[in-house]
Amino acid sequence: MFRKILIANRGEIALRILRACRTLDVEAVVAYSEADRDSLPVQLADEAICIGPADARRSYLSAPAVISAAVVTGCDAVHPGYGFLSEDETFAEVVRAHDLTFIGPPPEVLDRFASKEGTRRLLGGYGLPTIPGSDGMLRDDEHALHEAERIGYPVLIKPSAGGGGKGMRMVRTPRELESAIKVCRSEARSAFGDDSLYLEKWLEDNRHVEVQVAVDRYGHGVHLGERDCSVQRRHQKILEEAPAPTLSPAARADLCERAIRAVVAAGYENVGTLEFLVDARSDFYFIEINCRIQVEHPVTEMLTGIDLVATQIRIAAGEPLGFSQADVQSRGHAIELRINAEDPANDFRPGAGVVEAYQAPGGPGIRMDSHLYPGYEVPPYYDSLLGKLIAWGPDRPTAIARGRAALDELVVDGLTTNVEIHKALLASETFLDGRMTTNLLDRIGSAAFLAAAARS
Amino acid sequence: MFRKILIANRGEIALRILRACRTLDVEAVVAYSEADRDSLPVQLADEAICIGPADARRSYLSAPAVISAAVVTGCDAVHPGYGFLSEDETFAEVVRAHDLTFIGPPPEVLDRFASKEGTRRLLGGYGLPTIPGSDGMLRDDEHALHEAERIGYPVLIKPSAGGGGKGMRMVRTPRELESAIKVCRSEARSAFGDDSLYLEKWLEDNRHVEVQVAVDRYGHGVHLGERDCSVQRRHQKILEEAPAPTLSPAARADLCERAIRAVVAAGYENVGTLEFLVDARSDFYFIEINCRIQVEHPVTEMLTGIDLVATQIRIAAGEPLGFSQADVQSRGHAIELRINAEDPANDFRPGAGVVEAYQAPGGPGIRMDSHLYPGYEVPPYYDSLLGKLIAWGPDRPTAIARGRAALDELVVDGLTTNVEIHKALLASETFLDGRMTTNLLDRIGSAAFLAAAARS
Amino acid sequence: MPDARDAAARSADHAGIHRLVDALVPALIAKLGTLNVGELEVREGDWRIRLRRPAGAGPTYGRRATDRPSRAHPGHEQHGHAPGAPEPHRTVRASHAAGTPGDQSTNGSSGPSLAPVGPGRSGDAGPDREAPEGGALTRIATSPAVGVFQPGPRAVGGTRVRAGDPLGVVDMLGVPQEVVSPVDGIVVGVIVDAGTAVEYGQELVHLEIATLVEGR
Amino acid sequence: MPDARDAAARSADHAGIHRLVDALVPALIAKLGTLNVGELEVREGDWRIRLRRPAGAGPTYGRRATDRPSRAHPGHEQHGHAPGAPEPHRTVRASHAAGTPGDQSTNGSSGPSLAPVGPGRSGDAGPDREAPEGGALTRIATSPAVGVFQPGPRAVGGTRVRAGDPLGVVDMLGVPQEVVSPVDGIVVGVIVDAGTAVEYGQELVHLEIATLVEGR
Repeated sequence: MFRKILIANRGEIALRILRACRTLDVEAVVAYSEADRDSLPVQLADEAICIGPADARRSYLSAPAVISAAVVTGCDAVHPGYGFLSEDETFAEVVRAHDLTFIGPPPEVLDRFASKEGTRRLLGGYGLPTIPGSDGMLRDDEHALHEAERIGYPVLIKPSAGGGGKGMRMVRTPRELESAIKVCRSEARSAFGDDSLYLEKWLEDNRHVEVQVAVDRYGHGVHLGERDCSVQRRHQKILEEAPAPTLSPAARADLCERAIRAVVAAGYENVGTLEFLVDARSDFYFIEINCRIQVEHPVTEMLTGIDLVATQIRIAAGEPLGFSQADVQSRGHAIELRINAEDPANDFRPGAGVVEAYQAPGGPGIRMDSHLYPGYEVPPYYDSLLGKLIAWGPDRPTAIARGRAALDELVVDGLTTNVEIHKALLASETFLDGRMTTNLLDRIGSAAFLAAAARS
Repeated sequence: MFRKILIANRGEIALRILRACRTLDVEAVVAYSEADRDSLPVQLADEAICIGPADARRSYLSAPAVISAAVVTGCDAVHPGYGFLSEDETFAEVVRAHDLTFIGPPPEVLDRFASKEGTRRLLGGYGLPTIPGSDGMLRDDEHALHEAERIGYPVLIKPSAGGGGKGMRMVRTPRELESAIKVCRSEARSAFGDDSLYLEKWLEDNRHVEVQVAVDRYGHGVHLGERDCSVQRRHQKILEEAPAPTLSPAARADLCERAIRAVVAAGYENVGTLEFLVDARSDFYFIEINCRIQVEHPVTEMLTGIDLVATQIRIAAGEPLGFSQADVQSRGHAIELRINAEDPANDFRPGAGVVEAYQAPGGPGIRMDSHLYPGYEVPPYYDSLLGKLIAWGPDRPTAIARGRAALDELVVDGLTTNVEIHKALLASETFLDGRMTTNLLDRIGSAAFLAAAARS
Repeated sequence: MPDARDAAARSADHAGIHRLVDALVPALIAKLGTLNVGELEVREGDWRIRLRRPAGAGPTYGRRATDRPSRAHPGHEQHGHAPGAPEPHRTVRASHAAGTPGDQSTNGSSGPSLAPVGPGRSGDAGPDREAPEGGALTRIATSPAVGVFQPGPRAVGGTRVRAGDPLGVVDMLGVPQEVVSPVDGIVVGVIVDAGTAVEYGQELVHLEIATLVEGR
Repeated sequence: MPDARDAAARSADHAGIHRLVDALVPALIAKLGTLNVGELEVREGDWRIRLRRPAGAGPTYGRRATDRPSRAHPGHEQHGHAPGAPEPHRTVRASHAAGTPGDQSTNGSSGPSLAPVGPGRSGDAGPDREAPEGGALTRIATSPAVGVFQPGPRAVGGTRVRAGDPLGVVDMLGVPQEVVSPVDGIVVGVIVDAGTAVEYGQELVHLEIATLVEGR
């Protein structure tokens, strides 16, 4: 095990890593920016070191600052948390060059999974379905019609040179395809100077389901079940839960088992998350892998009782996993609500300011991972996550009822938070029925969703 | 299910009951004394009603005040919590006379289990071992020697008329018995005017182990495992854990199964706890039953995932238990630390005052049941319990490590607490080895125990 | 454990509160009202002083009990009574509010409030219902029990009563608990309707103190 | 997200702090120092004022960061350096402390402290190391990076330097980061020994401002 770990992150995840270090009886140094001098992780740490100014590019995102801090404080490992430098394989390499261990996959593993497209091909080769598409670029109309037929309508016409949804068109019939393809070609030519097009299957009303895995250095891997993260606002997860409410036990087992088999075969190491889109027929398509701890990891911890951050650290230290798939027993249902400093009345504009009063909710099945304390000033420089309220129950209705009660208990005075949208979600029939899809909130509009909740 | 419950208690248990009501979607009214006007349960309640002055005899212990409050607020049930009126069968009867339900065993069940001696005979008849004693009063020396031989040395000579340990003597051999019996007789004669003596088996270095049970109105009962509450200071529990660290799985199963069989056969109803003394050979002796929720119930909730307060309410409402023994699956290990406003440096004298700062610990496996908040003034009129820190882990060492980390995180400024003794306990070899017995702290002396911990 | 504070200390506190409100606070507020600063904190010896401009709707957690909406007593909600905590020093606050100079706030807040939060604040119901020496003209008869209030024949505006005179009863499970006048005085009016559920300590009857009435 | 406060607002804050310390607070403390009360709170319009006598060793949670024991840098502990947070407005506090009248406390506390906790307090490192206009005589050169400090040839007491002159380097993973003088002045002394691990912003070299030196 490591002797001393540098925590190169902030907020609730820095606190979470600190707690894992304490449990493992490993010393921890919290690296902080000037804006985080008064933060809870800095206060609770045995040791803390200022690595730069508020600007993350000169502190949390500065590899030299972070590594220098680790060196001068005598650390032998660096935990990057999530975001910031957590998936930067160059950083991981420099960490290793300084005889420190990067807590996450080793640099060569990060490198192997660095490209999304490459990872899809790699894991596709080990049996994970990916979103079906045309066999290369569309040569002509006949080729397009043939490929569309093979993939199955509706399909999405995508320009090869495009990005960010530009020049894309969804079509539902061969006739629509024939007419749209001409428009797309001319649009692509004028926009990108390249009229190459290809097809991809259009997934309507999909869900975001991800599988948590943990693989040790010796190729021994387990999955820790899935999480449904379909409640999103502009592609940002705001509520996650497990088990996924719409998957049958058989579909769930199939998904998780195929995921762990593929990543072990592909040589993954450490904890990681495989993200999938799941359609209404429970068909799933691999999208990408996150080679780090995720914001929503507590959902899985509540179900399995396994400490994922400690597991991550132990694997990075070269320890064997120490448990098998049969030891991973999932119990009950858990929901995580991300509490953000956002104003639902103003298009969820992020805010900052002083926490006038703070009281965490409690009781059976409630866990609040937050770095808030009364008098803490939330700086405006970083993301708006104030904490995560996790509610566990023996079944989904109990978890929801506890989450609802906990939201009523939570006090965060002085800041505007998104608590309102969580209250609306936990009262919405769509959510209660488990029918949330990734685009639902944006399609209705979050404001309209809140207004509807207020009326009922 | 009830429509509206009056919570006739205060502090953390009032909050705990309020949370259960919220989860069950039942309205709750918090009854409070004037000293608790600013308390957290009062603040969080939808509704609260002042029932009397600070003096508990005129508020929390006043059956008319409590019942009148329930009547005028339109409640249909009263939850007494623990302490105060919770085991008062007269109160339970008056509650019923006003068409309200007492949340606990029905009055006639309370009545049946009201006498300790009667309960021992009752449950002894259903197969629970009780502490062996002489067959009635000792007629003469020969009878005494014969009975002592039968019970097995060491034995305790007890005066029939005594109480509180007065006039008792422990003897280890027949010779000691013969000489002590004369002294005891003369002492008893002069102290109580009655020289009747009897014998009871002396249990050296015993542990306090209790079994949690839940029995519905239809005679369907389950046990929820045991708790070891051997860490005591002057007969007050200060730390509880489960599973009991010294019982083998077979001994544990035997204890729990015999406990549930006996109480079901004896007609018990609702949640309850059977207390046992367990000796070094894992022989156990039934002492008494607690017909209410206990302070340490969260230990069991952490292991089983079952909400004991909600279960208590549902049983009182006439619902069937809804789960069987096979559904009660225990996972991992849990430890509860009672955080009291006591001064370890001054013979644990209870204190009161304003909470200058309060921060609850958090992270995986940590639950803090407390009614504290920053600025809260702990009144001097009631017990000194400020909250309960519960640490769960997949195994005992992890639970202990998390408990240790959580104690370091806990902030209660403005009051002197007993946190020190918990830190000493979680670092003591005796505790780590699971060798605590009920008299250990008092035998060493809590001050000496703390001093020894400080030295190491 | 008895309340460690004696009457002298308490009276010194009250004197201090009045001096503070009358002399110092208005000046301080007037001077600082124009500054654009969120919060200041100053320490000096035994004292810590913090000035804070509320961020939004104003604080906060510690005051929720008194802000509780009138959801109590649904069985009696026709009376619209909420057994919320009576706010301490209501009379003091009201009388000083009018005379406070330099109030340049234009928001719709409920005006200045004064709430001592020092030792001895809880479990000390007496002073909460009494005006300070020489301060207010009125006293309140409060409920001796939780139950249903029935005013007596003397609980009518203009009736002259002596300290200890019955003003009505609170019926607690069929047992009447007498509501008595705390002073020699004149009944101003009944605060709570007959038949209303009341909590312990609730304000029931409004009285004017006789000596002050005489002195007019 | 940019800091929403402009320079004018910040300067108004500073002016307000000075006025408060000079004129109002001493009077308030003098008047209240004799009262036996734990805490008072007053609200008026936009302002909330709280006076509190510390219960024991004094507060508390929010100040722990600066109280952190010197456990940092075990690899360099021979230097006994703790990279604790420099206390804001240290100079302001010190200069006003001497002149504060009416300090009648007799306890051994560290004297009055002033810590504005309004908006703009974090992420605004500049003012923390600068004395207010016309206030102090000295300035501090701080570390531009986390690494190991090596003073340069000019970092010797008595050396005259100009703003921007190098005073040494902080070695960050082999890359030297220059420590420069923030003012025209004279080096008073080096605060941190050569070879010591330092954090970003740490105080390294003490200087006297030239204009003030000249003016003597």
